[in-house]
Amino acid sequence: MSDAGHDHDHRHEGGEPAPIALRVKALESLLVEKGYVDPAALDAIVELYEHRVGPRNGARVVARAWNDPAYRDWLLADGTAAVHALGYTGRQGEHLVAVANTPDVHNMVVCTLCSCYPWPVLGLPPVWYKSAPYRSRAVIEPRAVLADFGVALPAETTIRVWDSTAEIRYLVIPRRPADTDGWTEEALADLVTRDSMIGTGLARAPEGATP
Amino acid sequence: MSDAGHDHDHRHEGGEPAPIALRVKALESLLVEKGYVDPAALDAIVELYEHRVGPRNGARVVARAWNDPAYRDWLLADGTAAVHALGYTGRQGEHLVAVANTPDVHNMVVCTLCSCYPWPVLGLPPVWYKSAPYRSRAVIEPRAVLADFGVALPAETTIRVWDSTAEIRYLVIPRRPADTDGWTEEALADLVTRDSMIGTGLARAPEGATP
Amino acid sequence: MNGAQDMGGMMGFGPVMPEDEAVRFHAPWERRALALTVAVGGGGVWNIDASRHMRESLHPADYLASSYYEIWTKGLERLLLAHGLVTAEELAQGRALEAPRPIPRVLSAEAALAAMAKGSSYDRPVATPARFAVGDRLRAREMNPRGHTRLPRYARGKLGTVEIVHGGYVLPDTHAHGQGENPQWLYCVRFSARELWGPEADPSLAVSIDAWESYLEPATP
Amino acid sequence: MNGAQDMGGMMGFGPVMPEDEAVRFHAPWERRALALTVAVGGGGVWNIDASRHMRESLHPADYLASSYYEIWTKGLERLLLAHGLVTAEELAQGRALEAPRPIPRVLSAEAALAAMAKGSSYDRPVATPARFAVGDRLRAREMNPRGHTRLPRYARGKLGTVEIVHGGYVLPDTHAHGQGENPQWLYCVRFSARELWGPEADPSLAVSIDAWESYLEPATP
Repeated sequence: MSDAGHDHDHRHEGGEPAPIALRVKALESLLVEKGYVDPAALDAIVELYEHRVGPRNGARVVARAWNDPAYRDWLLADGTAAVHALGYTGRQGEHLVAVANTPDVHNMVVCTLCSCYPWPVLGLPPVWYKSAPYRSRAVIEPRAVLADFGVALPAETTIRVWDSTAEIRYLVIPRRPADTDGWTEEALADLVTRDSMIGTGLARAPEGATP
Repeated sequence: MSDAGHDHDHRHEGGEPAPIALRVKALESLLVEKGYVDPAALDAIVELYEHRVGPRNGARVVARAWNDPAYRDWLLADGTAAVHALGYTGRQGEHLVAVANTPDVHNMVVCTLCSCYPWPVLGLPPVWYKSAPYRSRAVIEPRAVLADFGVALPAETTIRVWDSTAEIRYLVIPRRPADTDGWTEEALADLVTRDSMIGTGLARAPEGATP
Repeated sequence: MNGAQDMGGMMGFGPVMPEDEAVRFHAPWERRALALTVAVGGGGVWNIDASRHMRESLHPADYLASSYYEIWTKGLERLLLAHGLVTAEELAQGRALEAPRPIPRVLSAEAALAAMAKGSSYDRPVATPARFAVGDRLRAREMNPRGHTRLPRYARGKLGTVEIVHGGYVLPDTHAHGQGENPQWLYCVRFSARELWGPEADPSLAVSIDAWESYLEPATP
Repeated sequence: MNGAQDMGGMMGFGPVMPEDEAVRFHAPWERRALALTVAVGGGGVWNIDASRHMRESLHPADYLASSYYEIWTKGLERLLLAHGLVTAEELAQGRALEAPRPIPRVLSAEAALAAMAKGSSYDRPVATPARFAVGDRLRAREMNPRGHTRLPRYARGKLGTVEIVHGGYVLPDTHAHGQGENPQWLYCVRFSARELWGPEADPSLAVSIDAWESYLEPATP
């Protein structure tokens, strides 16, 4: 490791570190040539997380919880079982805890130490979730972080931040928007944003509704 | 401030930040042209700290303390007055405390928060003193830092680290080497290294002496 | 280790930049960095705790100047080097110069998808009963290990309350270093922000961490 | 602020690299960076605490990737910008595009040398008696101000013993922000390494900081 903190491992023309795109390309070529990875597996992994596993999964969990009190109770009592029962299993979702927002308590999830995030229900974490501003500030000034998302909560609302320091992954159940009585799960799921399940946002109000 | 943490203030050809040498040169030209600094003052400051103020000052303080018990007592009781009395006054040496190594206690000085250092007696701090490795490690693993300097102390020696968090500057009085009875102050001063007055080294043993 | 990864409570990084949830990647190389990290990790040469430790071992200036997929890439390169699977020269050239070493498995597309769908459970039975119960007051230990740990600095030495007893889980502190799974009871411990950050902190805020039993001691020892 | 400057106890930066004491500078620009910082600082537009705060306000990745004279240079540029003495365009071009603003003084060579030889004392009378005495046990407060402070994170919340009562000194926490000198009693407070770092720490180690009275509270409140 260098004294100045730069990364000197990879030099290309001019002695500068290789741009990351070239570096990753070289790494892939090397690992494929060495036989450590199968290119088809790489493509399959990309396709899976780019197109199939994403926050719409979590939205369906939340919508179910909004519409089905028994499911909601189960989800809060045993998040792992209740989420897996809907088919959302897999890497980074082996152990799940769901936490529900109420009029008094707003939940927010962070991983200050790295990028832990419930992939099977939310997909890959957004870049800001893994960034220093979010990781550093969520545990000390979450209201200022919420302001960056345009969210302002009453001063008397308890903010409950969950730092994912182990293999437990947390899913926020946002509050159900008003004026959605009788909505189907599918319609409700459209109101559930990714950010609302991290706790940096709220569920969307129905169009035309007063927020 | 940028998200990626790079410094984007100064662009030159190609959009890269200007190398620091060019940046300082541009800064000097600008400030001189604006009349905020007198180039003669810049030269005088450089000359002062490159050639006149340095660790030989501190070495003479230490040598005096080794040879003159009354001075040593004064130095330990009122470091500021005793050092200023030898003519070593000025910036970053306004408030001085001297701490003496003994067979039982080894002192070491750091500034974890920036680069505080007793200029009038030691000159400008060495680059390692201002570096992250020293600042981070001196307060948690000083023996490992000492090992980087080739210094090993008995396990039972107390290590006493002084973190210069205020305007008080600390000067270590190293232990007087054996076999120097009757030496002049001038001869003794030659045994006093800069590092021994920071506490990352010991005073030199006389040539030919068993260490 | 007290590396750059342990950033809870740090200041000076600027605002959080929200982003539309439809965005998955910002450049094609990010797709490949993800897939390589996951696929090689699935090869079974190292575990997830070892890979986290390698990432946090990056020089702090490098860690903080890198995007997270860059951190993954640099961590992956270092793991490959540390395990002798590639050489620095091979990385620089992007082609094989030596014969490969055997690794436990190379995932096919089908196997990769199966592994992703299955995941890897980290819960393990623990023979001894849990030392703490929900509602117990306890203190996170002051500890500063040079190796991997998941106890963030901001919680060390602080008084909290057990909120959830999760069960037994693999201990990252040993698992990251090839010293075994050593499962321990894992607790969700809640702290008031005033306990963590002092009397000026937001009085409406509470923060929890998940902490293994050896990270914790009774509030009054 | 909990910026990158507060690095006591961090890990991952590598070894310390000793250097011969005859070395003063590593490049010509370092001489000029030193002289500019000192000379412009002598102009009286800002004080030393404000300049320290500007340096620690650099983005942490930038701070940690910069040498100390680079940090000084970047801090100086920002101070000049913040006080309206230069514009970003002027810095980029390295020449004046607008008329200068008046500053309290421009040091001649003679005045600079006189200022260096004199220094600036920071001790000030404090009207109230010192709250603590040598030997008193006390606790450094848990505090995480967004502005400048000189209480390092590693000492916060920790129990220590007063070793020296230095006298009254200008308080950097307000002085850095143009909120006055507010002199307070300043103490040298000694902590055992075990108190700071936990039971695994070197039992032979003690660390002290200099702490203003408002950083401290009695051991048992």
